[in-house]
Amino acid sequence: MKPAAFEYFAPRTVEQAVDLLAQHGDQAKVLAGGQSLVPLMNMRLARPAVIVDINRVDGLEYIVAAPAVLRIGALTRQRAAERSRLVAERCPLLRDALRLVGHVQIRNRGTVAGSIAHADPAAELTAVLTALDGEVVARGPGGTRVIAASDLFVTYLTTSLDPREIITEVRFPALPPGTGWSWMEIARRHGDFALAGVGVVLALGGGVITEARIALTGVGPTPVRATSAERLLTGRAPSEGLWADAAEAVRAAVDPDGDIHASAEYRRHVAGVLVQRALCEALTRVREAA
Amino acid sequence: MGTRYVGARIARNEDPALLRGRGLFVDDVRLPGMVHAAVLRSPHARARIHGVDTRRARAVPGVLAVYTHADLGRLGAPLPKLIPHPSLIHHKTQCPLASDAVRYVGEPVALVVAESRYLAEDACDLIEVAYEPLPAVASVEEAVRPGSPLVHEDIGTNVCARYTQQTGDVDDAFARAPHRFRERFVVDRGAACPMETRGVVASWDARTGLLEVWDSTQAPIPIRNGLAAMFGLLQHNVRVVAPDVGGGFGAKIMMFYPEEVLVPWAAMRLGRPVKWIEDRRESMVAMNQEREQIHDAEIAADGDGRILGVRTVFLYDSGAYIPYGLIVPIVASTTLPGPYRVPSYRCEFAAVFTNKTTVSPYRGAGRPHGVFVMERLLDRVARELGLDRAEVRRRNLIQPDQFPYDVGLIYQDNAPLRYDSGNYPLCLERALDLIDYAAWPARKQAARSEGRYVGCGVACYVEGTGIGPYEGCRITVEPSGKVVVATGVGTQGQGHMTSLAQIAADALGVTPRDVSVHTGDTALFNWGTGTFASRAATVAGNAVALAAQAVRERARRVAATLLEAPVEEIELAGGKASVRGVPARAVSLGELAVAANPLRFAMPADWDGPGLEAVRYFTPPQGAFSNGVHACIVEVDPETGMLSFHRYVVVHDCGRVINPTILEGQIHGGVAQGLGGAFWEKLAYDEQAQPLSTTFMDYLLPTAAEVPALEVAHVETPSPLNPLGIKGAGEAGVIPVAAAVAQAIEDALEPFGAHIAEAPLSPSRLRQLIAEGRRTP
Amino acid sequence: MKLDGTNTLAAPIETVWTTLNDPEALRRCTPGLQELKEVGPDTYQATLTIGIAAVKGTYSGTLRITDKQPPRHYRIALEGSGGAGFMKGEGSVDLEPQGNGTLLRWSGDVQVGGLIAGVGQRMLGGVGKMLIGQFFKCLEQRLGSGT
Amino acid sequence: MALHDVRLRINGTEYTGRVEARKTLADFIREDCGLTGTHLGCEHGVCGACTILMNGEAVRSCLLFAVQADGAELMTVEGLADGDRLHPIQQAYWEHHALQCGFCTPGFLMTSLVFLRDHPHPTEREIREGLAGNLCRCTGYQNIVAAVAAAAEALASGAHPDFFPAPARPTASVEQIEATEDAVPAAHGAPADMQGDGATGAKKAGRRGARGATTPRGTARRTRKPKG
Repeated sequence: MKPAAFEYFAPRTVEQAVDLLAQHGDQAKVLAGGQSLVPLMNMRLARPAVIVDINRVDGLEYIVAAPAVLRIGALTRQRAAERSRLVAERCPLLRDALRLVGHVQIRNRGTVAGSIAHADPAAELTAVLTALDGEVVARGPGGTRVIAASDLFVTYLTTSLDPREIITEVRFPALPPGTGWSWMEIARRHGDFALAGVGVVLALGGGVITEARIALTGVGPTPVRATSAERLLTGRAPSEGLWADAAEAVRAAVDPDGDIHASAEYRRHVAGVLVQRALCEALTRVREAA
Repeated sequence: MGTRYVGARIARNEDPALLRGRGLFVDDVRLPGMVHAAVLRSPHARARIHGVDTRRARAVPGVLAVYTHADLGRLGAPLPKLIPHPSLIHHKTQCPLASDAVRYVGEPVALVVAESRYLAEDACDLIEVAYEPLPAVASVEEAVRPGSPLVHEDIGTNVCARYTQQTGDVDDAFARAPHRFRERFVVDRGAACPMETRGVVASWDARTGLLEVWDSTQAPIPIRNGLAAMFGLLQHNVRVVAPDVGGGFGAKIMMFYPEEVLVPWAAMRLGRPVKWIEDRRESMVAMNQEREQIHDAEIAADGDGRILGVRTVFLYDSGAYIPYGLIVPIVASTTLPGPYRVPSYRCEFAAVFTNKTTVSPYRGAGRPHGVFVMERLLDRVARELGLDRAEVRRRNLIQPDQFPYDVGLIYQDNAPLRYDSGNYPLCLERALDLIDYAAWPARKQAARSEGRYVGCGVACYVEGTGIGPYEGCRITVEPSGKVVVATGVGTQGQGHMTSLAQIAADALGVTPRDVSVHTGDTALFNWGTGTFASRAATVAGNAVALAAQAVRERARRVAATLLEAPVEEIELAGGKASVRGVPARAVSLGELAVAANPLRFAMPADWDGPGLEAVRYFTPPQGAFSNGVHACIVEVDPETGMLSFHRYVVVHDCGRVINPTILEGQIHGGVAQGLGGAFWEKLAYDEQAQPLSTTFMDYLLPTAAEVPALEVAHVETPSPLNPLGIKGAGEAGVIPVAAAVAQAIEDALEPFGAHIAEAPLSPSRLRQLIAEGRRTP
Repeated sequence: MKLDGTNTLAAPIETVWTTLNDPEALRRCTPGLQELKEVGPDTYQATLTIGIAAVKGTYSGTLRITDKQPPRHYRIALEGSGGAGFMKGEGSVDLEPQGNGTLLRWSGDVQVGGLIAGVGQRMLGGVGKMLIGQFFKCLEQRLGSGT
Repeated sequence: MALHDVRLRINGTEYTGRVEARKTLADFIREDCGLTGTHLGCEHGVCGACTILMNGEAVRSCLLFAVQADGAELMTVEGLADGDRLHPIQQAYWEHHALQCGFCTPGFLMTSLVFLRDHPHPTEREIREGLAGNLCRCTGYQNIVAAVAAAAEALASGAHPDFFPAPARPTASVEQIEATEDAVPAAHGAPADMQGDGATGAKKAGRRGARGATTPRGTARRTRKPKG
């Protein structure tokens, strides 16, 4: 199980990286943490002719707390973000999801941006970005552009990034004080890809829900934003019954695939269960904050 | 002879090197000029081969050779039939490289040898094989259906053997029985997955005519003998070494895996040392698998839940070939009655070919199936008759005064199935106490009132261990006073370097640290069969005891002369021989070794050879039967089908215990594998027999986060069959796990009426069973 | 692996039928198609580069159209193999008029084998569906969508 | 394909080699540096047998290319013991029978090392989840968990900072951004117990490694750096 040969470049700047990608087009793959790409290469399922290793690019490893948003550089390791006090304070949903990404050895190497660019249908961080309406900053031959999460994920392992573009930064909107959140997922084993997972953000005012954000992973080709459930929740007073209705709305909205680990029906069912439980936990956090 | 080390918790002799990364596993063997092999394997479960074009592969710089079946000559013939059986009519084995057909995904088609493994894999990509894909047989039930595709066309059937064992008048018992319950049980495929995959390094010296092979095998001596025969070499000129072996669990004993022949052959052809290391993806299709059986089983019982009869008809999936014969289904058949009095019993099986990886024993080797069927049937009896599950077992257990107990069947060693010793009721009661079974109904209710679904499972088993034919060893005391023990068994982590040392140390009055145990090197000991069927410690252990006893007697005789005292007064202790009551009159074991090997002078008339050395063999009259009880408490989340284990208790009796720490380690590992087989590990194949779980992302070995804390207690009922009174324990841990877990889950889900008759389960499957239960709490 | 779906096309059944039998249309709409040679009546030699993201493979094989019942039905059989494994599929396409458009029902049974099957099972079904979906989406665009 | 120069330190000893870009770090360590204590169990990043420390953090060496480690400070199982003295974690593994076949053991030891550095007083649950990235097929984990718990005790009581390598330190780029006050370098977000004394830790790891290193049978050039 050894990778096929490839040409290797380790650019020092984003510009060099983008130039290399422009030269080699879809013959090239960007190597960041490599925790998803290298297994595919070892199995020879992926045989990129060119590897552009961005790990030596300067200035991409940072976590910056801007007023309403966390800006995370493309080379910031998942482990660093998981340990970051800024992330814990301003985006605890991201912190909680990070803890379930693979295992420590994976997170020590894997990057936040890389996980999002890889767009695995069962990944955690893609759903977090979707729940929060986050953005990625991409640099390409045409310059820099900002892509909203809702425009980013196209299908299995596929984003709207051009093969000649790289993500330089991921932006996670910070949770306003008093907001409740919850990340919940079901996996066969600790650290496995989720059979289904859900991120929830909840805000209350005057006894009713003023904001509800729900995004799911593992139940379709891309992370799924449960807008119907969000609409159903907004403006209503929290209750077990309401959570159950939200769960039903989610089950109606998702169209998961079955595989050897779980049937489609199972994924649809637990998606609802997780939403219910996540809403519950989020509400508790709202009340604790108050 | 006062025991000091046997029975003690001794830290292992083998550990310091392994802890420092100084072990020598096959992949660590590096020889001058060594080249690397890769195997091209069939992507088809069933196909005809119309040709193999290796030209482009051979053109790759750094590629030394690309071999196909055509290159093999007489070596291309089907590999040896390991264990024949009169009922095995079609004993099919595979060729080292496929000739005109492939019969499972992963079957070797070509061997590439190159300067690096990277290059060898590059070349594999360039080999063009003209396959004609054919419909494949993916399941045993499909295989026996009329008109099913045939795995081996020439025999006109997929059934290679039918075998029936019976005791008592079963049909009469069922005819008269007041209660009869029938069920279908399915146990699916699993893989042993030792953390070290298979591997072979071979080196041929044309001048000395010496073939050296490092092989990650459980049976180095039979491999040596087979290679000598195939290559027409003296056994003396073939050295097979099983160095540090990273786990085996049965899957590393096949005799022969194709690569065990191909790699030495290539080394001889090329005159360069060749290394082949199986990668994990290969391992998931090319290392033998096990477990797939489908039982149609029925139990007859009286009103008190006493067993009147049991009968089962089952299909055994042998995979594409059946080199290992009928061992697994015979073990399943003979393990089924377990610790219970079963007055009448019939077990009938058909061994069936499918287009899947070949099956040979994996830890448990059919025992988990037998126990799963029997324990599930007893649970059914309890449920239907409204009896307590433990009570039903209690009423049927063989009593301590009934040993030796003749089950009335023939075991895998062709000897009558006769339990030598045991105390089954004691083990059951111990387990029930440990799990606090008396308080269980109350605790179950308490949990239920909190809306939690918790269940308890209790399962019993008997494990046949320590079978023949024999093992032996040579013990030598060196002038340094160090003791060298050489034996023919292999070791894969079971701690033989320590447990065998403990046995020798007691006899020779030294410490286990003074005893250096050597296993798995045919240059160091010439005779033996291997490590399998929980036999190494029992059979080799007793050989060590006999040899140590002989060395001890010789040492005392030599000491008697040196110390001018009668032999009866010579004691061995602390590495010295001394005269009883006169510790000052002593001589060290090392000095005795020197004295026993003089350079001059005539030897006395009763001289029986130089040095302090003895070779002894031990052959057991039959297998020794261990037994035990597992009990667990499991919580099920009925909404998600996820499990959490609250407790897992094992009470185990394998006779006299050599080293409790090592024994417990064996049990822990077995239980973890059992839990995998109960809930996580499933080798999935699609309807065309394509394997779907060929990575550790899809084949789910439990991690430390899944496996619960395990509590182990021992009962010691010595075996009358050997001097040490010991029995085997290697497989015990895995055997009843699926049965105990199924029972606990069914207990937890009782309000839903979910019924469990299969292993492994999964969260998704549990949700389905809850739905099928069609009850709402 | 069983897959099926329906598409509504804004063209009369005859037009849809001719498009479905037009090599040019197949050439344009088959995802990743590198080459399509007609080697006999209703028999094509095809080379496709398909896959997702880094997991792309080139497969070459044959595509056969059988059981033609113009303008309502045909069966399609394809067989291909490449480095990452092989695929073998059989499917049927059924057309029926719907208003002034056409309802297209497709169903197929695809077997995927080799490396890709053993390693990629988690996404295989979904991706297969997706690729076939792309094919008919493309037809919709050529013929104008019925919705 | 072009060859690339790789120069790195393992257990305090410098190794240099020329490799194809596709050569994994695990193969470089085993074949070129001759340090065969690092094992390959799956080569797709699940089993953890190849776990080593790269710049003080546990990584899977089968998921890195050797070229990526150019200039890095690595630690492998061979660097754990101090001459004849086993590391307290190795000692605990021995005393608690935390290994059977020993194949997965090096990976578990390296994972345990950073785990205990980052969690000096772990609960059983924390230990089990902290080790979940390593697979063992022999022990059922029971005695590994016990050994790690015992090692935690031993290390806590003895308080041996030099038994731990330094954790990854913020890179220059991070430090630059540190200057702007709303920016905080990643590693600084970690709670106090996740920090380590970088400088001394690194030196000590180096010294210990250099003493503990076995003679490599590898092809890579090996030059002992003067201690500093």
